[in-house]
Amino acid sequence: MTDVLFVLFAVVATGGGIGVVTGRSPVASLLFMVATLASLAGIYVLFEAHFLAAIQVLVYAGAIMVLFLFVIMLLNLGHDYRADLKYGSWFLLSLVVVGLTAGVLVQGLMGTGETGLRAGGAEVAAALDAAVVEKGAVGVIADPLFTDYVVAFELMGLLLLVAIVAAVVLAKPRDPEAGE
Amino acid sequence: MYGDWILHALIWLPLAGTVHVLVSSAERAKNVAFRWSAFVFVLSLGLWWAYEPGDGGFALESSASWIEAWGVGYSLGIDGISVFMVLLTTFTSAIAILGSFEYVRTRRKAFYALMLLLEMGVVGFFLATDIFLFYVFFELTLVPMYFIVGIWGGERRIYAAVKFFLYTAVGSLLMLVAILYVYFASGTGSFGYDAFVNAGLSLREQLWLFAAFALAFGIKVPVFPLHTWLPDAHVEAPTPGSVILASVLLKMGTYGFLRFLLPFFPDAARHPVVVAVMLALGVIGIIYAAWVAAVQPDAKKLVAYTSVAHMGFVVIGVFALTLNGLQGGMVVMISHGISTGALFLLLGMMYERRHTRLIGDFGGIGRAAPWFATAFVITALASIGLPGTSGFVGEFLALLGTFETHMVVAAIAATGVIFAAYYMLPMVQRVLFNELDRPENRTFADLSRREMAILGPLVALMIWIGVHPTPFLERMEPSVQAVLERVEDARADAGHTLGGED
Amino acid sequence: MITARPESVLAGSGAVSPPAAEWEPILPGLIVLLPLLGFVLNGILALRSARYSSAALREGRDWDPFAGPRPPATHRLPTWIGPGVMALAFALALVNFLGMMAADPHDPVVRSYWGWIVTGDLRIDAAIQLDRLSMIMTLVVTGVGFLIHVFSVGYMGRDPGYPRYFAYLNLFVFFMLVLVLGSGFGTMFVGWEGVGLCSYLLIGYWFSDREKSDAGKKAFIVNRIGDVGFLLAMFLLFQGFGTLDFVPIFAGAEDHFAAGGVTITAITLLLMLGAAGKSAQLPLHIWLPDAMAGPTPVSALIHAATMVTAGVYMVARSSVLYALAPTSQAVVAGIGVLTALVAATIALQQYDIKKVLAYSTVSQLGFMFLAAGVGAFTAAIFHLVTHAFFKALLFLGAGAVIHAMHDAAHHGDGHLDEQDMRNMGGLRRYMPVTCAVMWIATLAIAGIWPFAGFFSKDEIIWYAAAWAGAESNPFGRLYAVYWGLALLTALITAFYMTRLMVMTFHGANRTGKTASSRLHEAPSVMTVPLVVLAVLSVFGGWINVPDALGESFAGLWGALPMSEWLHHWLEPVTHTAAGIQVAGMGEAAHAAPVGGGEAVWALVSTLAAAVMVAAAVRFTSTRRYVRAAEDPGPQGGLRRFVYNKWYFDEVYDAVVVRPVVAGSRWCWKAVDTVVIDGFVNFTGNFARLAGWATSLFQTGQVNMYAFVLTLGVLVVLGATVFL
Amino acid sequence: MLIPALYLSVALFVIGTLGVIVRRNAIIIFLCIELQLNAVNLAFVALSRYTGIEGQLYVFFVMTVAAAEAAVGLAIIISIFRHYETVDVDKFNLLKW
Amino acid sequence: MLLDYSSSFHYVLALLPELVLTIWGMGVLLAGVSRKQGHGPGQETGWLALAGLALAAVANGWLYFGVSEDGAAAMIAVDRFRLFANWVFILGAGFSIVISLPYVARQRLQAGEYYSLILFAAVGMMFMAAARDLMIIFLGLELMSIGVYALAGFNRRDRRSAEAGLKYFLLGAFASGFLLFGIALLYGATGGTNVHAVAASIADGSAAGALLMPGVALLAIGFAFKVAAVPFHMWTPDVYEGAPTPVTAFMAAAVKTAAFVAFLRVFLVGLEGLHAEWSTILWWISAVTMVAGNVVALVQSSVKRMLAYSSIAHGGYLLVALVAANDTATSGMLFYLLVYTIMTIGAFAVVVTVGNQSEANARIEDYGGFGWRKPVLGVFMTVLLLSLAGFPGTAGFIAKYHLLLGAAESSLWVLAVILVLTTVVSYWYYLRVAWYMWMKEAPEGADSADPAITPFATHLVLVVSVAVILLAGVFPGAALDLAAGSLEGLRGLAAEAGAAAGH
Repeated sequence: MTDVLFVLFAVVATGGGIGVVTGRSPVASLLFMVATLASLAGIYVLFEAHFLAAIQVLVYAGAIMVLFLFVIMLLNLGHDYRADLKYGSWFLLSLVVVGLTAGVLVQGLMGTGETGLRAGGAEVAAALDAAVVEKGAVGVIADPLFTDYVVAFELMGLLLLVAIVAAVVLAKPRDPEAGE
Repeated sequence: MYGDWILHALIWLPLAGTVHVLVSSAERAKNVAFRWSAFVFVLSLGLWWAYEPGDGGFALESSASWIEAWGVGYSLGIDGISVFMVLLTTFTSAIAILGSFEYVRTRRKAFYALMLLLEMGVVGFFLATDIFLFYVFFELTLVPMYFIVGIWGGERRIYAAVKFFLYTAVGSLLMLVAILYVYFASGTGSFGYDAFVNAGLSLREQLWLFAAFALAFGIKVPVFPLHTWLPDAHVEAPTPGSVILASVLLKMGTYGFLRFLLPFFPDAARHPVVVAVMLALGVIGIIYAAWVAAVQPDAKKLVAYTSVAHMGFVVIGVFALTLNGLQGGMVVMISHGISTGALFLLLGMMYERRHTRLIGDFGGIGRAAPWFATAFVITALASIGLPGTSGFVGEFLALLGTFETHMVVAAIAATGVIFAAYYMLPMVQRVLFNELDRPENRTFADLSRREMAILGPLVALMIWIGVHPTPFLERMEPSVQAVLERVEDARADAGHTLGGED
Repeated sequence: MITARPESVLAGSGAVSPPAAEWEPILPGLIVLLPLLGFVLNGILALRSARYSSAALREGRDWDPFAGPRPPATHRLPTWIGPGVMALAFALALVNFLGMMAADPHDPVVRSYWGWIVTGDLRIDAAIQLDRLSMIMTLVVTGVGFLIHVFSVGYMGRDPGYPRYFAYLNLFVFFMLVLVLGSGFGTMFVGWEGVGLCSYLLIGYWFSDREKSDAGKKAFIVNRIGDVGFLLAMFLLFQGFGTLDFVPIFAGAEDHFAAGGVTITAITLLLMLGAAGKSAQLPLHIWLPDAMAGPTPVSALIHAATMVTAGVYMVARSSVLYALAPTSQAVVAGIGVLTALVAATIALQQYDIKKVLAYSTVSQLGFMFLAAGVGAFTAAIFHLVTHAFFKALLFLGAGAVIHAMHDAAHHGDGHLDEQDMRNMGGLRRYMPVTCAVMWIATLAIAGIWPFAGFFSKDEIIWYAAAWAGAESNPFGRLYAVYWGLALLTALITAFYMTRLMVMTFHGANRTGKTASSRLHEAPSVMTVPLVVLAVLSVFGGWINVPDALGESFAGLWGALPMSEWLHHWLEPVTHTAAGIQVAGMGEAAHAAPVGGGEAVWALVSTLAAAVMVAAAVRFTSTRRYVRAAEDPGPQGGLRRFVYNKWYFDEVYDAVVVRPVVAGSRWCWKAVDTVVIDGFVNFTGNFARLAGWATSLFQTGQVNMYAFVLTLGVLVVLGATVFL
Repeated sequence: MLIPALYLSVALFVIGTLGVIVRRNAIIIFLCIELQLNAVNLAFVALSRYTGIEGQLYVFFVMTVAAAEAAVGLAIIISIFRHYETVDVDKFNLLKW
Repeated sequence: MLLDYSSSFHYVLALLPELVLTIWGMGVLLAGVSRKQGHGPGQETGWLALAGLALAAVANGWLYFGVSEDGAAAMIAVDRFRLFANWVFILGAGFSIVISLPYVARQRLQAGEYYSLILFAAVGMMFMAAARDLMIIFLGLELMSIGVYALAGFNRRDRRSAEAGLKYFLLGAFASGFLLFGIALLYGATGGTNVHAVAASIADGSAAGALLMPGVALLAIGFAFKVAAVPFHMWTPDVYEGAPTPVTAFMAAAVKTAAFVAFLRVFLVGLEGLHAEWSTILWWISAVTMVAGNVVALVQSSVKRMLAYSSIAHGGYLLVALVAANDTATSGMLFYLLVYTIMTIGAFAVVVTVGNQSEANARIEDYGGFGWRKPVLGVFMTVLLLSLAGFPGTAGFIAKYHLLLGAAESSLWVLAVILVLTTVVSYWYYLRVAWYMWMKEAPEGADSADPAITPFATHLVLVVSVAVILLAGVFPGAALDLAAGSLEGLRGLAAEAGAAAGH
């Protein structure tokens, strides 16, 4: 069952990815992207990462993609767009290079098999499941987030602050009065 | 009385002079600079007596730690080889500064500051007994020269300056890598001279390192075919720049041969192939440069090529690996410094008067300016090695020394004596002799008092060394002998292959 | 080849003779220094006067030092300084010579002043060596030199560069004395190159004339070719002996070198190269005729009497070395005789009076080398001395003629080559003294008994015959040819000299009407030296009348004094060489050739020479000469060939000069500019080209950048995964 | 399931890469970059089953970073759009060579 | 004192410089936005930011000299390596702010945001230097990057600035995807992201081979992008050229330093066991970077762009130290980064001044005769260029020499030769500026009367940087010792720390 679902989600995700790259309009690409994000959320569920799946849908597919859509609309690209995919030899060349890169990566990961991974994978998974049962899907993430990785957490806060400042500075219209 | 302080003073006083020049007015700059350089020269004269030949080792040595982490020391010392180079430097610097009073009329402060800076670098180079220190000074001389050529030079000054700079830099940077190799091979963690001498390198290592060092010094000398920067630099450089370049900077290369190349890599230095190559390059330099010089329409370029020929004599003298050859090389270095320096000064005077350097624009100057002509002829004769002038003693000894070990090479090189006449006399003729057919040459002013004061000591030195070179020879002999023994000792225990071959 | 010297030779030599009496030379260094002093003083005057003239030049006027009633001090003092120092030097030399004669020392006296080049095992002292040979040379140099200085006072008296002239001349004498008095090859070389320098300066004395300064340059460069030989010979000697001093080298030569060995042959041949350069022997003779561009007294002093004989002196000095190298001797003799013949033939067709004399000089020098080549070193020196007398006389006489012609030409109509004999003729009427003394010199050079040349030249030919006859001489037949050629040359000599005399002094005057009125005899300051030299040309030969002739008519049955005086005088110098030769070839080397008595030979040669003189008089005086301007020059292949000096200059130009110049240009334009600098610039340009090409990827397009980045990822990943 | 998830991750990653190379629209390029980040997230999630909870934690971080980047990136795009009235990156080539 | 994290206050202490700067940055931001725009040049905001940097420097100094940590496996390192790097960042940021003062005023940029972004970016750099955890490094890198993206596009009136911002952003985000993927793979392979844990895992062989090497490669690529190594450098020239010049200086100096510091810690501590594998790749990247950077710089006509390529080349030199991977090379890298920061910003200070606090006069022709018009500035620029070229007598030489020494110690002779030969190439373009300044005449139409106003602040930077460069060039001993001493704790404790992290 999970395997079937995985394959399904994988196909949708991949198709969505291809759709993002090849979509004629920005909006189309965006919608393909949403599809991918959603199917990834599904895969997260399959990996017992329920909280992440929820965040994925809420934050990613919800908030970030909407932001994209908002900008697309703001810049009036929803209709007034030109096909911008570079076909022709450039596309082929890129495809070859990217394909080779993928090939090399896959070749590198090929040896991974179950034995190629670190020992004790199963125990880790079991421990994870136990922790989820014990602390809940949120708690299991929250626990390290606010203990070991509290610095990272604070850093994220700062990151968002900087992003806001930057966005405000850059996106603010020019103010002729201030001599801009 | 003369302690090691003198060496420090010789390096740092020009720097003080630089500062003084920079803070004085443009009008006074030349006098300030000249006084400083003259003071340094007078001070350095004491070395003539202060240096006792003894066993040929370093005298007046002093050493202080500089960069402790790397074993770099601020070590100075002087021996029979460097004492003359230092004297030549301080002397020609003072002369060149005096000789630029008329030539340099713009941006005088900067010019004289750079001249003094250059003097500091060169003196430091000759006095350093720490390899790192030596390298720093070696490179340091490039910058002032670059600006002197580039700012006060002729039409193609920038091309010449950059060519000079890059050419030299290629060699010196590769040498830097070689220095590092020896540093690690020696295992002493020191950049001291002795550590490098006793690095215990295998023959194979020595050959590579020799190549790197020889390239750096060979460019500086310059050895054929690394010489093409020289004519350009000389032609474009202002007179004082040419003088310093010819008199002193070229000597840094041959001095490097004697001071570093031979003692560091004795096995390589006497390797037959190496010797053959170096001798061949020296001989080609002598004849080739003489030929090329002979057909130059530009007097300065002509003299520039003669430098290559002269330095060829030094090269064969050094790589003959005989006492006479090395001594001869040393004398040629000194003599070339004096006579070619004087030639450049004379050409500069010609240029100041006529604003041309083309030989064809002159003719019959001998009638218009007899003192000038006299000085010119004497200098030219010293340059082509007429007995009784400094040039002969050097070339004779170099050829003799070469002949002792390499007859054929010496025989071929000796034809350079003919070609010297072949390039020099036509120039003398076309400049000084022939008909005074151009009206502008009729008003060619004769030497002024200042110019006589410049040329007088030079001419006197040419003749002094030519007539009585013994005081020079006996002072340099022990040190030269020491270099030679170092090479020969290595021959004695050629079996050793210390050091990592990895 | 030579194992032991015959006792007979040893017995007579100084090797076992009791040590000669001590002899202290009187201020020998001063002999050398006096001319130097003269040079310095005259030099200062010259520079002072040149200041005036150049100042005048700048102001656009001519400065004539003789415009006023009295020339300025700069032009008066040299008259006294120049000849003055020479007179003092000559006097000092004479005093020393007489002292030497009285003491009759066997060994040379060496005076060392300071160590010149002292390093390692090399020691060259600034030292002079006084011995019998160098004293003879010193006398000739200072004596003839003094006379020529005096002559110059008249000849150059109105030249603006008068002080400079004397400065050079004094300097020349200084170097010449260093050359002859130097105690070793090193010191000799100083003089050797020094005289070359003075020759250069004096040939190009009128340096404003391009041809003249060209000639000086040519002389210097050709001389330098020889000097290289000298240098290399010195190096070989130093390698053999560890010294360059004469005394140890000549004492040790026999022990050091096997006779006929490669090294000694090389040394002597290289020395001969040097001598050929200096003494204008084939193939380096080409500079001497051009050297006539200098003032005529210079030609007399440098290019006839002294400097050009330095090569002969050097060979004679090195007699020991040459004796050890028979091959070299054969070469020396061959070069000598060939030079003599070639130069003599050329002299036959020249019209320039100085050119004739120049070729005559070359020819006579050839005779001297022939003498050295046949082991007759004494004869070489003998001929050197007599030649100095009569050739100096000839040149000075020619100078007097030119002097007169010069004045005439100034007043004549149109251009007049004052040295061309076709413009002369009949000058005997105007300058009888000159004519007379020149005839004496002509007879001397032609070898007419009892003039000086007869004895010296005869001795050379005689020795050549002796060597040709020596059975154990490996080159016997060759020497026979030499002998024949020498005889022929002697006859030609008589012919062309007579031709010169006839064309110049006899027949009709061709100078032109207005001009000829200005012809005049030279002033006494010029004629007196001529007369003195004429006397020497007559009697100079008597210092070495062969013993064999002493009893015959040629020696006036013993009336001529000093029988074989020179021979005996030089014996200590030459006996070692003689010993070696005798050991090698037997007494035959010095025996009478072809069995005949010397007296007969003398008679025959005198008669032959006299016949040639007569023939020449007959041929030339009957021929009608036209003035140079109207003369098309000689016709006919052989004549033209000879007239054009066997085309030596042209051949050298084509074979040596042009290729070297072309090679130089090629080196510059092709090798230096294109190959080496091309490579250098190419490196720089290539780097920039590479930079430009690389920067083409920098299109400014994000896609491109991302693509390149991905490409990099591919490469790095690939490298990691697969390597 | 880990291994297929990794392959899927690689696939999505290179698709994103391709998109960056072949699209001119800055927004879509950025979208492709987001796709890449999601590919990495997938890898993290998958690997977390074998290595521990940190993997999921990292996904959380990456999402935040993506959000921050989205804010800044879109602001930059807006900013440049004001100059060029387009988001075609090929038009932005004042700076080159 | 000893940080043993027994009290949570120790965490605060360990992050003291970062905290100071963060809080100060917010303060600067508030100060900036609370004042009305268009009123005054806003320089005091800049000075305020500088004060914060000074405070952070002091805090950093206290940590450097007065504090040590217990064990060395914590997520945030309190070792001298980090603290030395912090100083470099503070210096870089401080210098950049000083040369920004007149620029920001003249260009009427929003001072509060501008300076606070610099401070925040500096905080990000500090985290990169401090982090022993790959994730923290990533977050620090993003913090820095986002700040710098914004700074690059900060001048909204300038298309070029916007273009630079966009390119930097797109490519930076693209590259951080690779970095992140690398982290993920490494995480999968070793089970951890702490560099010591990674090292321990590699050392005891428990790391999964198949994931490991692609992870390392991608990680290397990610860092290579940030240090602008060829072929991941493509963004550099464009961004450097387009960004406001003080920002360019900041990027060239501090951003590069941060990337190198993190690069070094990850590869030399975490992946030390794989040195044999990755050194080959870095060897080639280093060689190609040195060659391409220098060669392309030859043909640039804009000084700013030339300096961009030169910074690429310098990145190549620094990579040599990474390949050499010995203590000499590592301390050499620290020293080099310090010197490089000073001289680069100094050079850009002159560029700003010549450009009259704008983006004008960036062509090399504009420098014609500049030296004679402004001799002091000309001499400063000459010294800085010589230092950049690595000429004896300047700190640049000592630094380059130090790298060579490190390379030689590891017998990287070919790389050393490439380094020196490309240095020769670099002479040409550095000297070209010098020759325009001193050997050419001013370009046509240039205002020769008073070409450039040099504000006091810029002078300050120049005097300080030139003085430091000359001093460190002649008497480098103290600085060298400092750099060498700063390695303490980087690797010396690595072994035991790895063991500690393993449990």
